[in-house]
Amino acid sequence: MIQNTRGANFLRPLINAYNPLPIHGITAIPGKISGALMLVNAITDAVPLIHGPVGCAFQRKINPFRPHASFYETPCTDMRDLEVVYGGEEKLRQGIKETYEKYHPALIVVITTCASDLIGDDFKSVIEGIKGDIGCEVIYTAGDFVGKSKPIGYQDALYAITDQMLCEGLEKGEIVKNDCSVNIITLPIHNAALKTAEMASVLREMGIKINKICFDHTTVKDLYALSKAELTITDYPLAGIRLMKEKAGVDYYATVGLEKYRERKEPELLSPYGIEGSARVFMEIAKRMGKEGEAEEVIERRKKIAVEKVSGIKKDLEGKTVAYSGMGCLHSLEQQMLLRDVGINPGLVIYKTSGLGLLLSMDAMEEVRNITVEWARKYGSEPEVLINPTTKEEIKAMKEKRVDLAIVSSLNNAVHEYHKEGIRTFNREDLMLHYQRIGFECPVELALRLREALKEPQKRSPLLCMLEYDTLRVNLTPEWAKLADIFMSLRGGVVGDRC
Amino acid sequence: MIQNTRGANFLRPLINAYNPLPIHGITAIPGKISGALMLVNAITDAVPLIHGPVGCAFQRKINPFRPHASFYETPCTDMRDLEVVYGGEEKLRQGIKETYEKYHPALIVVITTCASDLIGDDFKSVIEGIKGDIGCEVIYTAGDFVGKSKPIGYQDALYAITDQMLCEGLEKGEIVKNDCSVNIITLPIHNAALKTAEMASVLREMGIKINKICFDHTTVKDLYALSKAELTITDYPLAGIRLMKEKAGVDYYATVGLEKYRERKEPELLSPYGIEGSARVFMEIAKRMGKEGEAEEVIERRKKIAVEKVSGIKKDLEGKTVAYSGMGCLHSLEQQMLLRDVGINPGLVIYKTSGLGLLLSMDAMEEVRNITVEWARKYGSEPEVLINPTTKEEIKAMKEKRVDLAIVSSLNNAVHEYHKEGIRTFNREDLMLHYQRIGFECPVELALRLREALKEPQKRSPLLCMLEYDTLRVNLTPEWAKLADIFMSLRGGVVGDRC
Amino acid sequence: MNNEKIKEREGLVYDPTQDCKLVGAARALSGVKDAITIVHARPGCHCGVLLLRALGSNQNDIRIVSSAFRASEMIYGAEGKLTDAIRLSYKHFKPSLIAVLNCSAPAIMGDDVEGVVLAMKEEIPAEVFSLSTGGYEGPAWIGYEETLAELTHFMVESEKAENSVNIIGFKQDEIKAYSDLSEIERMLNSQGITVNSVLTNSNFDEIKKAPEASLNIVLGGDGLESAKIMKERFDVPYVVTPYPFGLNNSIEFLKRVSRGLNKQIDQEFISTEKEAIKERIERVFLFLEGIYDTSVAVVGDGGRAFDLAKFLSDELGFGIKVLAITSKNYSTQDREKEDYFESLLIEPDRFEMNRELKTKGVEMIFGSSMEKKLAYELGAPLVRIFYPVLDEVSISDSPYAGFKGTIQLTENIINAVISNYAGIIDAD
Amino acid sequence: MNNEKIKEREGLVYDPTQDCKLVGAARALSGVKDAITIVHARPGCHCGVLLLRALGSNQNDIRIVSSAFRASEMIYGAEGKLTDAIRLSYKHFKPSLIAVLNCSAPAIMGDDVEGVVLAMKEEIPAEVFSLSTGGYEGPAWIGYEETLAELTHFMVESEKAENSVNIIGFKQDEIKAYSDLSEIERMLNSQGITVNSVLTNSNFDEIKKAPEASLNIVLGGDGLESAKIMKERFDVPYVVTPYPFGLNNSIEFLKRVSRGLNKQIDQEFISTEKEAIKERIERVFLFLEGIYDTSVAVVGDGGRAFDLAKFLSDELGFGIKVLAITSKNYSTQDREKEDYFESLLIEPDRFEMNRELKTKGVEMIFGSSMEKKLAYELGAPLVRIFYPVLDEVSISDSPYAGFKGTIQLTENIINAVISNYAGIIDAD
Repeated sequence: MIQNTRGANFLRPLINAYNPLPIHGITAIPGKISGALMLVNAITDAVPLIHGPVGCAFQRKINPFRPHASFYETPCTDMRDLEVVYGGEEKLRQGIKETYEKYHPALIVVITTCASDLIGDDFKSVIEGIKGDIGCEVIYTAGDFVGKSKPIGYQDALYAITDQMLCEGLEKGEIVKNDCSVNIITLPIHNAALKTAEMASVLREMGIKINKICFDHTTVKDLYALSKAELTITDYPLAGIRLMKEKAGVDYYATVGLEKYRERKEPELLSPYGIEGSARVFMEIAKRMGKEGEAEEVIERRKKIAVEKVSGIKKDLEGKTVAYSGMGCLHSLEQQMLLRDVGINPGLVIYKTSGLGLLLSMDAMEEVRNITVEWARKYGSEPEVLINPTTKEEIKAMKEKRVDLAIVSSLNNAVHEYHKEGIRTFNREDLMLHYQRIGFECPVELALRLREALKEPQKRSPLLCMLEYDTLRVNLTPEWAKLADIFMSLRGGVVGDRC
Repeated sequence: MIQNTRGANFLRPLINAYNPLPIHGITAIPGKISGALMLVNAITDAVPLIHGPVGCAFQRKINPFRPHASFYETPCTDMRDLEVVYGGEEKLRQGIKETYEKYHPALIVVITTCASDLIGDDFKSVIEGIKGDIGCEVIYTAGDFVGKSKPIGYQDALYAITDQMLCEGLEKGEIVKNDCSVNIITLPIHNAALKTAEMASVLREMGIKINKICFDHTTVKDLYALSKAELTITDYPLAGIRLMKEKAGVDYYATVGLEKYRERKEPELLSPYGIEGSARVFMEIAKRMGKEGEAEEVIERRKKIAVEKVSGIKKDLEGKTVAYSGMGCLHSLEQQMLLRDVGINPGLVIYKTSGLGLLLSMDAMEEVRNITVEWARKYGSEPEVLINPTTKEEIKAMKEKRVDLAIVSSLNNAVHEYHKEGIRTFNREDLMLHYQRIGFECPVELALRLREALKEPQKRSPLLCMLEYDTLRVNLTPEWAKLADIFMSLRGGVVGDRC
Repeated sequence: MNNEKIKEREGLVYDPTQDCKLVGAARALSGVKDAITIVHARPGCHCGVLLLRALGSNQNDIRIVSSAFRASEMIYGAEGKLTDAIRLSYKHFKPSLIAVLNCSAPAIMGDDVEGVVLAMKEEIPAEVFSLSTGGYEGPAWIGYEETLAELTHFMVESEKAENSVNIIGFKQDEIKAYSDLSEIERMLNSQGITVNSVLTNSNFDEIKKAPEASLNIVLGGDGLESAKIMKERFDVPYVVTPYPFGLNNSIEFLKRVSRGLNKQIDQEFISTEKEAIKERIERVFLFLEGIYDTSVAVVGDGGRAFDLAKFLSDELGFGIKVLAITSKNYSTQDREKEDYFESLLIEPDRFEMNRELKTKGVEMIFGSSMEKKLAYELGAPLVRIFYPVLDEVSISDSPYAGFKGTIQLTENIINAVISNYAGIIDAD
Repeated sequence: MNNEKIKEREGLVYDPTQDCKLVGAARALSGVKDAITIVHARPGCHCGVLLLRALGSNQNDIRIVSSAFRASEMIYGAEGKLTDAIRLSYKHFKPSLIAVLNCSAPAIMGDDVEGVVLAMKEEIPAEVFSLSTGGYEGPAWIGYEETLAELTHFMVESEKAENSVNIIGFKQDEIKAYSDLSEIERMLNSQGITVNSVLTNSNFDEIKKAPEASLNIVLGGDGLESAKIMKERFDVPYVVTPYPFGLNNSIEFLKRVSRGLNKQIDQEFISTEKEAIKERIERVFLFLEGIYDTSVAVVGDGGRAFDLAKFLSDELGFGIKVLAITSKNYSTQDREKEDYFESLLIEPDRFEMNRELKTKGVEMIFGSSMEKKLAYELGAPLVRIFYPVLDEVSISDSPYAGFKGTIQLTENIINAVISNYAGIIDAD
């Protein structure tokens, strides 16, 4: 029933194919070069120049954030023994010049490496020295601007852009503001254009202009124009965005109010999704822009349409018993969308702390758990809660509760085992990756997809059930579980890069 | 050295992959439906409606003229026993209506089949009856308008368009002429747009407007506009084009002067290619359009550039001994381009009458042969001529003559056997299919390609040499040779569809 | 499966997903290795069948001859041409069997094909028969069934060999035909079962001796008619088996055959094969987890498509949004009530089918070459499984059927997703 | 081949077509089936190697561990982390060998890796060694050669077994690695030759016993260094063979091995295989005729790409417009004078290589996943043959090497041409 746009149907399975890869803080951490390349790659007329040995350029072609979309252009300075001993500044200087002559970009982003960092090359002075001689902007990212903020290279590169390019111009006081306009900035892995279309449309209807959406075919010219906006809307207040406020006076609004939540402990602040969450977010943006009046009408009208649509679908979901897994991650959807908007009836909530452990402390997890149960109660359900059950225990509980649909994650739950036992599932991971976004249309789509999932034919004997899996991390084979254990031990509990 | 346009590199191997298929008068003849579909398919907003049983629609999806490019839309009236007994007119009437409602085309071309022809359905009256009720043009093609002109369905469908659509409008005297303009019409299999680009540019420079080029993203509207031109340029005077002269006063000019040749026996008339051939053709067109004055300068200038370019390349070809196979077919290139323009030195000319036999009578073949030898003498060579040699004999002769390059056809000569013996080849078939066209650029390209062929690495042991081939038809295995023999015997020497 | 999910063709105009009787008959005959097929028709029919064969199967084993008559002969009859065609076919090929397929034009013209056949039987030392294959007389699968039924007329009663089977419904012009047959034979041999003759992939003589088998295996229900006749006339029982796509269908195939022969199944062989499959899918388990739940359409003939869809749903965890049966067989109606698909189209019009696929959000298509444009428009990979495949060849030992086929299918499906240019387009 | 056709890199800036030492070493080690590789480096290096392995080969056999040190440890040294990594690796995997790859950061920092290794050797009952694999220390192929050379240190002198060979230069993370090895073994077995150990696709113990073989086969020249050491130290002679792509290379492979063993070659086996190839290509001979003379580029490592290019030119009749050797080996220089290619690039910069391919009118690319974008821009099919292949998997028995591989390659190449969407785009 859900129509896809022409010619894009391959993308979901393609992205999904690489999704189970257990890296990103489970068995490995992508280095800073990858993060920086992700950003450079999202700027259509920028070229990276990796200041380091060939490996730092060749291996980094594989994009750990989107392994299906490699970085095909990764020129480097081909650092050798000689430079390690005598320094690589001259090679970098020559390299920048040559890069400009070869690629004719509007921006060269020099990405430094362990090797160039350790030998102490002075990137800044090399760049300042050569900038005037070539016809494009040059900046550098060394991974040390933003501390531990993840994904480190991305954060750092964005900071470098703000710091070395945008703020440069600002000092000259040349900004002509684009009145009553906002930027929308999200990670390039989040399909910016697709996922912000409704937000942009709502804001426009309120009389708020969209200055720039990043990153979506973004050019260097677009980057310069970022400082013309009054406000930047972003999911998380990245260091570069904070700097933009500081230096260029472009304030920001974070849709996921982690900072405020830490003060006020109101769980709603963590969820900008669903009908109410979106309404709150849109209204807060409107207030910041002085458009409350216009906003009220727009939000009410759009809300009404969404509520009507959802209630049309709700009928088919009534009386169905649902199990869901606690999200742990901040993209949490259950409270706003599943319970309030779609009105599902959770009979069972499952927590897997092995996954959560990566992301939140035990305290924070307990907090999230309490929130979850509280919410369910508020909407009239009294779900059983399972903490770290084995797959067998999950299935037993689901069968006892006569669960019609298990809303779980293909990365944390052994969905093929459920299927073998005749339990239908809805993959939270898929929703999060491809569809979840702020706006009123998303809950409608969720309701539709849930209804479809209830009707889906059973999958009886998945080949994947032939394999052995780790009992705790049910998506990992014993081999990978060992790698994960070793990694965890060595890192002593890292904060993952996924969220 | 030769640059291809971006994104089109797959096309040559793809088209070539299907080229050795020995149909088209060798073991089979494509029926009229295929020819008609080829034309309908070339009109972007037209839809065919096959009036016949499912097989006439399903099998015809395979395009015998371009097997790599199927006809994906072939709706039919699904004729059954009932219609064979009681007639299919009502079903056709309903079918036309439904086709319009489903596809919303600008034109429906009803293609009749053996079954509907034999049961005597009155297509004409059905169409006239329903035309007013639907919002598009409807015509029919029954294969009986144009006699035996090949490819029959194509000829017939073009005739039907002229007769039933164009001339309809004409009677109302509504044509506003596009002054001093021409149409260029070639078969859709000949890559019209690609191959007529230079011609169009030369004519424009002479002050002659291009009214329409067919078929190249041609719409029904474009078809109506055909009658606005003063002259139609075409390779062969198709029946539909002759009709356009008769009824709409759009005269035509055939670049391959077969009619004139039959009168005057001047071999040049058969070759519109090469520098002189193209110059003659352009001048003749200019005369017809009253643009001789402008033409002279344009032609001279363009000729000069071409001659200069070719002579730059000629140096590398000098002193090289070449063998070539007699063309037989009317696309003949040796006289104009190989001898005169590029100045190659033929040591050996090979004739394969098994291939020629399909196309020309024995007399005509002898004629062609004489022309060939005469031409070679004229340009200072005294080639040995081999008639129907075995591959062994060919190779022996080539080695004796120390042939540097054999310009032969991959369809008539066992090129892989030559390669095994260390003889380099240039594939005439490839030139004809992909590059040969009227204009001054083609001889330059030919010279470049010949020079490249001389430098090409040797191919030492083609897997194809493992197979058995017929001794006469060296491109056919014994199995196919038998099919060809049977077909020839039954048809008693057909005229092929290739030319 | 409730009936609202089954959709039949709506309109009169039919952009067909199936072919006519002629092609069904010609396909069956092409598997009689020493037979010549004469297409008695105007050029188009012959050209179509020849193209299907030359592009879709062994390019050096065509054996299709046209009677090649001209328009002028449509008035006075083309019997003379047919006579010549039979004579010439015999002269050049020395076949054991010459089959004349009498198409629309001569059928309507009223050519006395039977008369020609009778006369020629006298003249040449080969069997000759004719079949009525006018395009308006029915679809391809009927032509196929009738041809196999016709072949039973040449069969001779004989002693039964123990644990010997015939395979019926095998089509040697399917994309993986040869390797599928090898794998099926390997599976049967593992159970101590030998293959007697294959309808059709045998010499005419072998087909005549088909009644020596103690069981007929009807693959996916294709050729059921001939199995019934052989049961009646030669007392050869039959089992209808799934086409063995995937692990479960392969096991089910062996089970039904064993049951039909009253044999114990060799479980050890199955365990070994399962272990082999496990070992291979382990190597790609992350990708397999990743593509789980892909929304797909299966567009193919009834003798194959149900079984493939079942494999995709049950074993790979795909969502079968649309199952389109382009061509029925006598088992199709029974299978309509199965439940691993969301929507079932029976012999759909291509226009309607395309619309259905487009609205269902299909991300991958399992079909024939005829679905290529649709796949392109949807931006969905096309895995070519069903006849006709005209733009892919298979000459290696890489079956889709059986235990080995499970591995090969899985590999091809993963590759269809991950090895296209989509990532680049996305990154742009 | 005149030298004007060989092009070396022009500029300083290098968009590399080859990887660094670390990856060469890790690749060699991944074929020691019971070894653990520890990447002693900052997270990026480990993540890169892990991704290459997880996307490019057996997804359930990774065995790569990071020492996972933090930025803060770059100041005080990461020896403690390395010690922990070795301990944990032993605890979880119980490997026979732990190899520490010491990368750029700790190398520049001056970590005492040797000291850690010595201490750990005392502590755990497995072999431990370290290799210097700083990215600036050299390219991947040097890392590969050094690792194989290092492995020879563990080998033990022993009696030679007759007609027993080692295979050197086999890389089990190439796209068709497992089926290629099966085919190579089948070919050797046909001549009465058995495979002793494979460098690298053997247990550590088997590698130790490598000197039992009476001949080393150096595939495509990869691992030549270790073969030379083994000749010197264990008196095992060696032959450098082509990587057996195609019929001629397969025969040449067998010839050289036989000669190396002073054996007569079994011609009957070769005749049978030739006949099998002939029978298969007959089925697609029209397509083979059609794609003859396609203009292609071959972009791959020196140990494979020369031999593939030779097959494509000599046997399929393709025009090798560009042969780009992305990574050399010790045999590369000798092969530069061969003559089946029009232009030869040695370890080119990707930017310059792309430009070269674009001007040469290349219609098909034989390369790695890294050529995907270029292929897309050219509108040319990409056949993935060379490492790394990250967007195609192979779990079926379908080698590219050997006699069977000749058939499989031919099939894949024909399909690369005919089964893309080009026809539709053309028809538009």
